[in-house]
Amino acid sequence: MKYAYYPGCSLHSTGIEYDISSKLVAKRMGIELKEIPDWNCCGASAAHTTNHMLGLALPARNLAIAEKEGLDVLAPCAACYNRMKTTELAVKASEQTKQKIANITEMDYQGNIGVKTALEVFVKDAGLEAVKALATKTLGGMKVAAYYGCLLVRPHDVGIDDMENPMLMDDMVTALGGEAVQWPFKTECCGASLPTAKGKVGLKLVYDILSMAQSVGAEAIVTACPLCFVNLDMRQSDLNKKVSGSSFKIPIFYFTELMAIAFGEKPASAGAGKHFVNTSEILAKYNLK
Amino acid sequence: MSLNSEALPKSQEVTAAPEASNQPWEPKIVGFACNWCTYAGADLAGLSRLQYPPSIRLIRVPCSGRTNPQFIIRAFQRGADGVLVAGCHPGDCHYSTGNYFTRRRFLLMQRLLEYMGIDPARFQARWISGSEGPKFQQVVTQMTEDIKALGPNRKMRDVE
Amino acid sequence: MITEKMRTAAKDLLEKGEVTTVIGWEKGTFWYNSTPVFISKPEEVDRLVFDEFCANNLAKYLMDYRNAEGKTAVFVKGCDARGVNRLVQDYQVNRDKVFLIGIPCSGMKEAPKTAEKQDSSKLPLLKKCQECATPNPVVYDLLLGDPVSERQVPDRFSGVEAIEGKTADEKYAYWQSMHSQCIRCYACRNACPACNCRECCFDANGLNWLGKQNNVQENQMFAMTRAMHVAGRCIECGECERVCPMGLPIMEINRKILKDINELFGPQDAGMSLEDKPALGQFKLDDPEKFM
Amino acid sequence: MRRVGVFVCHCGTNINGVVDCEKVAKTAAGFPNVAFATDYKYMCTEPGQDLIKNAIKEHNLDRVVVASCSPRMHEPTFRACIESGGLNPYLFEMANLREQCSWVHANNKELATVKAIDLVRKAVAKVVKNEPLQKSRISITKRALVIGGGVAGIQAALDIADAGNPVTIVEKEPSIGGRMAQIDKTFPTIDCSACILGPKMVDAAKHPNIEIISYAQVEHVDGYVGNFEVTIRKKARSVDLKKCTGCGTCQEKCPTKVDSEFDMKLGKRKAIYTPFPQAVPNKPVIDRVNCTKFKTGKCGICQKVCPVDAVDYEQQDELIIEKYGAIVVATGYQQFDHSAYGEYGYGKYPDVITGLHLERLINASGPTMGKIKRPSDHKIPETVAFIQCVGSRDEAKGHAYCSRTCCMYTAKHATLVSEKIPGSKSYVFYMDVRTPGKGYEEFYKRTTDEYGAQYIRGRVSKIYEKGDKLVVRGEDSLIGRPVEVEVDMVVLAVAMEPQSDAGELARILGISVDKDKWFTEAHPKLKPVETHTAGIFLAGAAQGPKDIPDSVAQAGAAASKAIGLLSKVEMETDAMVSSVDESRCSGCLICKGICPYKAIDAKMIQERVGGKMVERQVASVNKSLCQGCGACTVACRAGCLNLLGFTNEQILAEVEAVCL
Repeated sequence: MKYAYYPGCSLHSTGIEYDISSKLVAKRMGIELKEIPDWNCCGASAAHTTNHMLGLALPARNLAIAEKEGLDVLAPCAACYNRMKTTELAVKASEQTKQKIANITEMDYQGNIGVKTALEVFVKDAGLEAVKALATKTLGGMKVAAYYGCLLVRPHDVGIDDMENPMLMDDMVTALGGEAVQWPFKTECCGASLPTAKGKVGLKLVYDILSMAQSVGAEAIVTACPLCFVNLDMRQSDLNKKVSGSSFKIPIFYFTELMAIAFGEKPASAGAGKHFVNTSEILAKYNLK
Repeated sequence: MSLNSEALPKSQEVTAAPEASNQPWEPKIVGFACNWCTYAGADLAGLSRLQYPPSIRLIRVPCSGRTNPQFIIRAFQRGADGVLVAGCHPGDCHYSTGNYFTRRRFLLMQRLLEYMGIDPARFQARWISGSEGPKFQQVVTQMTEDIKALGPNRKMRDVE
Repeated sequence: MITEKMRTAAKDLLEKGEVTTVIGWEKGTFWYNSTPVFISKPEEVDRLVFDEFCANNLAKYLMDYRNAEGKTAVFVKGCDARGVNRLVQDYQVNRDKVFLIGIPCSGMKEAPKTAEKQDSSKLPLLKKCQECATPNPVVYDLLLGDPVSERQVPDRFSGVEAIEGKTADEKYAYWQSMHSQCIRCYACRNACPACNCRECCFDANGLNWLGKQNNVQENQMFAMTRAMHVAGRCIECGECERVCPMGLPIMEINRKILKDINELFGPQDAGMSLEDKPALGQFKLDDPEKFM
Repeated sequence: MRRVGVFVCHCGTNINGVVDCEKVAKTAAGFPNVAFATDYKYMCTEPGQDLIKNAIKEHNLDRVVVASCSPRMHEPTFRACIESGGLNPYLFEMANLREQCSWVHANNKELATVKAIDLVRKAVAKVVKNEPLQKSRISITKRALVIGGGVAGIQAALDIADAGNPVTIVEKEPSIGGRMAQIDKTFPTIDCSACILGPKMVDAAKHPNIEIISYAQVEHVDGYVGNFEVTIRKKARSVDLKKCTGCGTCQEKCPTKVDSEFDMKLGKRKAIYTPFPQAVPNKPVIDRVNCTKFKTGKCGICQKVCPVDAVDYEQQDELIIEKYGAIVVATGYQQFDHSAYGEYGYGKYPDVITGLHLERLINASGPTMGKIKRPSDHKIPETVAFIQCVGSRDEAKGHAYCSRTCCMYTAKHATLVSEKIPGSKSYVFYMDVRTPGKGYEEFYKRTTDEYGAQYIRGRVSKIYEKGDKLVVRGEDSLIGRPVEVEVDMVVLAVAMEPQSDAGELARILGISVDKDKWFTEAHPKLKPVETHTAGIFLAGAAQGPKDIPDSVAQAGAAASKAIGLLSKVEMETDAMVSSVDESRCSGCLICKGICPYKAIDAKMIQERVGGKMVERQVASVNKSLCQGCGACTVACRAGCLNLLGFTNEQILAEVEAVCL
């Protein structure tokens, strides 16, 4: 199996761990990834809020390039996926829109290929059996809270899992021998860019999620979105300073990291060494060194 | 033949007075109107004194679904310049489903007549409700105009 | 050899007394025609043949045996089988009283111009067979021989489209020239499995559906009315056209309506199964709306 | 040769002002079959009508044409006139010279006159083909069937029975009472439901004219208005109603406990049970699915303890076939299943309940003896959130329509909660508060002002469990801010929706359902309790969401329609109906499928063929069901179906006449 790989900005920077681990998992699963040549910004958050057509045109260009190769796109980043999927559906839905976009990008994306996100390819499509089969280590009952955020499940036709109670990552965790704790905040807002722009509001959102995770006894949180990851991982120390009585130390993982590690990769080489919140402790606890 | 038509004086003869000759040619349109909607609509047009060309002769049927395609062919044979079938709007049929059959039947009939070389303007089907006096007026006026433009119908006629 | 199988099957049925009559084909006056035959004695089964001249749709003969004692067996090609379905749907034939012996059919041949014997394989297929989409019986109790592969048939609506392309006056002139030839022998009606009324409205007196005189207008009236009457019920066996002594393109009218039905109300193939209702015997709330 | 009389009316100047009536009459006199023609100022007046009557005698006319106004106006008048003149009223036609000629062609007198003459010729041509018609009469079975024993069914049954007609109530459940029996108190008066329904149930049970068949269903309906033949399946009750005294010992002793449907599974019942203490009939049934005796063959305690040995494990379903003149459909509604709402926990949170659940929790004879305890831990909730429009006004997850009752019962619930739980707090999330009804708005006001229920305008986007609390998060759209409230229990005002088997019943009865599967009334405004099938009427929520007052009112209306029908010994049917020429009918029955009234059916006739008698199928029209639309006549290729009064011959004659 072969996909056109679209890392987007995050996976080449703040989300590098996601990039590394995704590639490892793909390799283990025998999935070939070919990075889209000369890819451009997916337009997430900025583009579609400024101009609707721009929001469609940017992803369309990337899809057009992939279409030349005749490959479906794999976009691990939830935001990239969401934008690209939106574009794919828009093009498939209306000949008119398709034309408009083509006129802007001067490349015609026909909608013959589509986009998938890592969670879809590695878990939904591959199937839990395949995941189990590849695992050489078990998570040994690690209590993990699966956190999906918004972009993977909303809006309805773009989402890849149940809007209110998604289970894909939970099932993956269970399949790898972890304990997926059930909690109500799977799809809460992580604050997106607000922690930077509007500290009070943004941090509160992060705080709510972390403390809910804590209250249900989660030892770690697993996510599938670089932005969620950054907010949950990077803001903990910040919160501990600002909010009296809070002392968060919850390791955050990309689901691909846990998969890679369970498949036998060294945590370090899977990217687990690059987190703000130290991961070695918990990994040690479940001897996943 | 039937109802030994020869015996009947023709309206032309009746109006054979000299002034009749300079009357412009008025097409003859046979209309089949359902009793509950279109016939009522036509009555309403009258009550509201809405004027339209004296071209149409309405034949009252309980439901547009009572109109047999053979009636239409017969009308053309006997010299009608146009035929209108009109009934309640879909969903309003007094007999709940009659006009749905009308719709199917005359969608086919319309296309068949066209296929046989009859100008589509000469056969029309319309939904005209009991409250649509103005629509009745407008339909008849329009149809009369269209048919005037085409001139008298010679196709399928067996009279004269 | 199908003919052999036919005879054994017929003999068997008659001897066992499962049926009282077998309807099939026998050799006609000339080598190039095979005509319907009705056999009730086992010793007569050798009259039965199946060759490339068994064009007659036998379905309709079943109507003559509605009140017969016991079952009637009939040999059915694809078109005959659809004919039987038509008659059963119209309650003209009781399925339990007929025994259908299916014969896959690779098409029947035109009669040659001259009477002397010649290689029949050289003869062209009948028009109705060239256009046939159901060479294999769609219903049978016993099947003789192996199903023939579906033939690649020319677009059955091409003829209709050709006429649709004409201007109104050209169309009218065309049909005038056709219908002026009609002698109103009603052969088309009599051969048609969909024309199964007890008394045709054109024969009923007093009703005056149709003038008795034979002029082009009345012929038109007849043609259009019959077309509307078989609308959505025509099984496309093409018998009407085949039996027309004047060679009128009757199927071009039936197919026109069929084409419109497909376009307007969705695909319909009458006689393929007993389930499908005729297009004019039903409606959908969301049928196309052109009359507003 | 007929002897037709033509009478041209001036209608003052209405017609004569434009149409040359005298000329019309003169010309008409020359038409074949016309024996007499005249014109007169006002044909509809006394002298005008006398003129017609006299002319009939003088010229011994056998047909009459009046050329005046629209037949929709005066056809009945003139039919009566010629009838008193000694002719069959159907030997009459009208030419519409006013509405469809003089009034619309005022500017062209000449052609108006030409048209008038055509119209008269048309009428003459038709009337010549008219035949005398007789109205037929059908007898009426003086008995009504009420399907559904809820408050609507009970009310309808009582009204019909009080009018002196025998009534049968068929109820699916073991007892009548329906939804209202589950409800604790009723808005806007807060009087106890049982106290007003109970007596009605007893009245119904005691009424000499009412027979209650509970634990039964209508299986098949034949026949037509006045003469329905209904097959009722009495499900095997396993208890002999004649012997059983309803002492209840069996229920006490039965070892098997099952979730009680009546208590919304909040409480238990036995395997042999009556749904609730006041049940009517107050005699138990055995739930064979859960009964140990039926599952394992062992047990049989109830039989042992029954003092009158009424318990009968061998009992079979029983089919009753009865004749009825009228049928009232009062099958009510069912609750929308809110598991469609993921944001409310897919129906998985035990303390997120529906209105009916709360009714049972409040009800003194309910599973909690009237103490409001939340299902999960039987803790008494101090804070309760109500969410309205769950499944209503929501096309994405539920129904497009408004369920009409929820605003009021939610207000009632909020009131009752604050009465029953001192110091409790209620939040109501709503889209709009709709209170159209006597005293409804006032009631709602009391709920907010006196009982302090806090109404928050906005949808709830999420409910989640936090410890033993439920967090309800929504938006207050009036201040445009998100709101979160922590509560102990959430009550959803779920939509009312048609019974899941409504479509099936509609098929059995031959009535129709709308896009939401509610039974369709014959006319949304003018025939709200009738159906398209004569003799079948609708009552209560089966026709659409209704509260108790509306259901009772509609039940009364349906009853009065039924009574009106049953009050006649026989009823007259229209003379202008379809008729079959059996000698020509080939029995293809394409007409059957087209008739909207199921008036056409197959019939076998005998005939002589080749010396022996054979049976042949033909179509036959039920004159009492036929409404005379004529759709069948067009479907009939052979033209052997004909619509009396609008026969093929008549219409063809009209076509001929106007085309000249």
